[in-house]
Amino acid sequence: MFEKILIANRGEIALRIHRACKEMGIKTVAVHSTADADAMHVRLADEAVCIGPPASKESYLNIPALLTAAALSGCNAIHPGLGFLSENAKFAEMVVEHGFTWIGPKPEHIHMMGDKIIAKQTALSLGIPCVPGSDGEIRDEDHAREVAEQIGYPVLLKATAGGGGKGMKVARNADELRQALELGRAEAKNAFNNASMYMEKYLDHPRHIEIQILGDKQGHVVHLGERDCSLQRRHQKVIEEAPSPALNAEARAKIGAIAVKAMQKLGYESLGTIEFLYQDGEFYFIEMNTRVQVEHPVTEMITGIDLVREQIRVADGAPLSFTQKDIEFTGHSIECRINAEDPISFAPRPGKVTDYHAPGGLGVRVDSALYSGYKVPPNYDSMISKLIVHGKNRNECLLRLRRALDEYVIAGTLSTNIPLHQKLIAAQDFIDGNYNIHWLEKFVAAYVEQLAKSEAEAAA
Amino acid sequence: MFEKILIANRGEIALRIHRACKEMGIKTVAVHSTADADAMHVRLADEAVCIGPPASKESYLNIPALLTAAALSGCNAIHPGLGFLSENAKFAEMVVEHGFTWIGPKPEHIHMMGDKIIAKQTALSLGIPCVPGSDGEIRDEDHAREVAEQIGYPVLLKATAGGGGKGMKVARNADELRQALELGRAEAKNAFNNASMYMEKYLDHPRHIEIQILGDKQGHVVHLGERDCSLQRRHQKVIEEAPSPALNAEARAKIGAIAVKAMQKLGYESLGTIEFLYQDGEFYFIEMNTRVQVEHPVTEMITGIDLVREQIRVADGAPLSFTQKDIEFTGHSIECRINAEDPISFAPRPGKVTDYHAPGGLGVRVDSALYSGYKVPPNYDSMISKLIVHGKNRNECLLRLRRALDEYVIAGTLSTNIPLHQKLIAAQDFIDGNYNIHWLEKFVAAYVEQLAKSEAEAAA
Amino acid sequence: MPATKFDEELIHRLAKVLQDTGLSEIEIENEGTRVRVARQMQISAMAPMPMVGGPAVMPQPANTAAPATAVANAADHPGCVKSPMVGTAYAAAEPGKPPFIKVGDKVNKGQTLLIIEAMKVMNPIPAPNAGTVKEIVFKDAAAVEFGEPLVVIE
Amino acid sequence: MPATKFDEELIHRLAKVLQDTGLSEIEIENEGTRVRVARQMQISAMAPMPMVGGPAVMPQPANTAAPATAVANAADHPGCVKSPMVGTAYAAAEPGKPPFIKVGDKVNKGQTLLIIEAMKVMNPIPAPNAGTVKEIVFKDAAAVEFGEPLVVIE
Repeated sequence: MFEKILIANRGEIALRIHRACKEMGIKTVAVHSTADADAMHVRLADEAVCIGPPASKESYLNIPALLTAAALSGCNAIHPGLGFLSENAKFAEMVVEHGFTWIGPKPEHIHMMGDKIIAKQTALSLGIPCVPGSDGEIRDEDHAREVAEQIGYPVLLKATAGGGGKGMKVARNADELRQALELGRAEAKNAFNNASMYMEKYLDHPRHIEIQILGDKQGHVVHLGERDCSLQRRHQKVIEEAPSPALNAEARAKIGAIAVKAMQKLGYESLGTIEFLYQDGEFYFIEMNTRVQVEHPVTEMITGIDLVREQIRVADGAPLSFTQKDIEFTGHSIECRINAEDPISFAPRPGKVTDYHAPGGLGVRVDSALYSGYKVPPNYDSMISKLIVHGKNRNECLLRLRRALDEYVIAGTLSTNIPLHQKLIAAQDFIDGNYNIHWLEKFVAAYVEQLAKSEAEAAA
Repeated sequence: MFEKILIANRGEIALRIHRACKEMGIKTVAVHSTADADAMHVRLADEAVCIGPPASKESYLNIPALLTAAALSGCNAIHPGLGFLSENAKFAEMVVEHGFTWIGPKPEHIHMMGDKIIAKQTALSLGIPCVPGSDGEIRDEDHAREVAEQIGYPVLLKATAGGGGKGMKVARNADELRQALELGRAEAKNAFNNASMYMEKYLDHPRHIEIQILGDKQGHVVHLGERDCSLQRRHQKVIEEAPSPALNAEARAKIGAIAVKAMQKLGYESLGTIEFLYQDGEFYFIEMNTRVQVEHPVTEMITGIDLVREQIRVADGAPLSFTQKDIEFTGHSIECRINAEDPISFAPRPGKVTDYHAPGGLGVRVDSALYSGYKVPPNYDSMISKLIVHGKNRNECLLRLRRALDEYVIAGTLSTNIPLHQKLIAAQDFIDGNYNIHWLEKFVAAYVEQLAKSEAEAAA
Repeated sequence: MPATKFDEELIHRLAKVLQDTGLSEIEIENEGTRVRVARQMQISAMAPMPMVGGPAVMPQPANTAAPATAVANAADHPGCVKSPMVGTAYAAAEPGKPPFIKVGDKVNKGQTLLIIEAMKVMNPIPAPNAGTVKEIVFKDAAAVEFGEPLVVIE
Repeated sequence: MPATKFDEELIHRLAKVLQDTGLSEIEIENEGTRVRVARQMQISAMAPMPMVGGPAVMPQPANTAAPATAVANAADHPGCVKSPMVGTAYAAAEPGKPPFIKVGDKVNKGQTLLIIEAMKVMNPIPAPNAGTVKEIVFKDAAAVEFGEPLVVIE
């Protein structure tokens, strides 16, 4: 096994990786920018190297600095964590070229899944269900009608050159199709100087459900069930849970088997997550993440498997120590992402933590690099903690989560979204598990309005 | 279910009970002495009542103050926690007389198990295995010889009026018996002015193994497996684990069934723990604790069952929500009791916590009322935190425990036994699970000697 | 018990040295005599932790008889009589009867100021000293905690 | 009890030694006389948290080129040249060749002070200003972190 690993990341995920290493008897090297000299991962690591100034580009994204630090500290392997360089195929290649082990999948798989079009083609070829649509450009109205009838209404017309919602139109039935196509083309022409359109099935109330995959270098692949990450705001996940309130064991086993078969065919050999939209009992591939996810702890809580440990083991060439039938799902787990942000504007609100009290007790896990006296730097992501709770069932889990949020104190010159989480988990729809990817935006809009109103009243 | 519970305790166990209540939607009333006004259980409780000055006798042991506080705050029930009044049958009776529910067993069972002689007689009558011995006083040498041959050597001669080891003599064979009896009688005569002696089988390398019991008011009783609490110093448990490295599933099921049958016969209706010495495959009853134990979390970690929640439920008259066959044991758990004490003298060393960082991450639970800035009062027990770790197996658990202890920072004007725990869990005997109730005393003696020596060298 | 002698002058001098040098501890042993002086350093910045954050976080005394600030002021007064027990405070011997005291009354040492009921027992609370009732902090028939200010006598 | 004598001058001297050396405690015993002085280390507010407790707790910079105190002093100097990258510092262009600079040398702005190798690339580190080399902090062929003091020019 590796003797020493360089952790090419910061914050709670660097601490998470450090913990897995220490439990495996592996020494850790923390790298950090000058802004992170006091960070918990730096304090706890066996060694620490300052690699650059606060700007990520010159520190955590600085490939020569990372490789030099790894060489100088005598590391055997580099763990990229998530974000930063974790899905940079070129970095992965260079890590290997310089004689270190890359703790992640083959660079070719990172590259493949990093390109939306290649990823979808690959998914299709591997038998992973995708959103049905036109095999390319829509030629004319007749063609549009033909494809729409084939895939079923509602349909979504999208600009081939598009992005940011421009040139996107929904047609709920045949009557709406002509106008949608015309308006879409006009918008696309205006925005991109390219009127070409393609068509996909439109999902109006999907959930975001993702399947956790783990493969080794001997060709074994298992799935560790799903996570429901439908609670998103501006494409940022806010709360994740496992299992999904919307899946039963049969549906889980079915999509899991599809994912395992596909990954075996691909020869995928690390942690990975296949993200789907899920609506009316059907899964539709969105993308694949070729790294550990922020929300991996909910899977750990219900399976008892340390995913980061397994990721390190398989990177070292060890075969999986368990098979699919050894994996049991016990109870329910929910994760709240705690961000240092303004409760109304959601703008980052970093600052100094003067009083810190993390919740404890049965079924409560905190993955956070915070401590009393720590100054959250303004240079990086606003996520400062993950509160993960486990219960025998979803109801116990919810009650425990409420208790833990009520207990959590992060006081100082920063502000956090703990109050939003408290409101959110008290919402009837959330309690019922009755939500889709659009639910949180609406909830937040109402919450912010209410908050702004009461602040205005208080000020009046 | 109860609307409001008074928690008649302090420290981490008060916080533990508070957490269970909050997860059940029950309001909590904290009581506290003037020394505990800033304590975490007081901060977190829905209401708090100051019941007296620092001295326990006038606050946490002050029955009129507790009952008055419960009445004034409109509580439905009183949870006694552990220590203090938790095994005071008279208090339990008064609680009931004043119209509150007592969260514990029937007062008669508390009384019964609080008296060593009655407890043993009861255990025998219920079919619980006890240490074999003379049925009363040893009449003379011939009688001693007869009994010794019957129960087998080595035997222990004990003063009937005894205590504190006075008048206790071991005879390893027939040759030693006469002298042991004579010396014992002489010592007993001197110490207690009563030379009467009785005899028991002497266990020279037993483990301390206890069985967790839970009964309801409908006559259902289950056991939740064992805890191995053999690591003791001066009869204080230091580390506890579940399951015991010394028991297999068959032995567990056998002693569990005996305990369940006995408690059903007794009509026991709350949490309880039957403590045994265990040697050469045999169990010998020591005593029964009629309350929640400090070490209950290790059982919670391997069963996923919240024992305090269940204790409250059954006190309210709810039937057990599970049967024996629903209880599964998953993985391994170890608890370290963190005390504010001098590393050499073991004298309490309370003080102010200036820097506090509790370990987090997968499989780590901290039950503690500490926070950065908290001043540990000198008036009470020195235990300030419990670090509980869970792993898929004992080895993973040990590695995680090492990691968590290395991460735990409690700095300030106090000192803790964390360094002792770090040494202890690195000892080969502990790693091998190869220890009995005498092991820790020897280990600590060597540890203290080493420590004192290196301090002397450093000072020279 | 024989009076333990000690060199006060020495300690004063040592304390001054401690102060001047910024040391935290001095220990001297000489011919069987050992003297050690220490000074606790200010650790500052660790005032009572403001537990902002969660909603249930602020400790809420179950039974507050008067606004917190008034109570705090009264509690600091040297003539403040504090509750020796948890219970219910009564201003008069029986409902409808005149109260034991009112503000401005002169009271003698030992005179009953109020009654606190706990466990159905009526406990008269006596004036610890003679004086004038400056302030009555408790409310009639309201709950009081241990140590809660009741009456201020000057 | 005989008046305990103590050498005030000695304690002042010890205190100064303590101050100068950065020690926290000195104890002297001589012919039945023992003197021990101690100084509480800065716990001030929340500077680097004293992570006492675990063994693996103290952050250990992987590559420290010079003793921490010297480095800290150098780092505070306005004429300190700090490392712009992680790498290996070399005092000379090739092993065996004379070093680029030595203490007391006058250097021009832009003159190479040392070379830092990172990823097999030799990066000359130029003097930011003209001046005199007051101190050379880095060690030849040792690793340096980003921001680590290398040379002080006055």
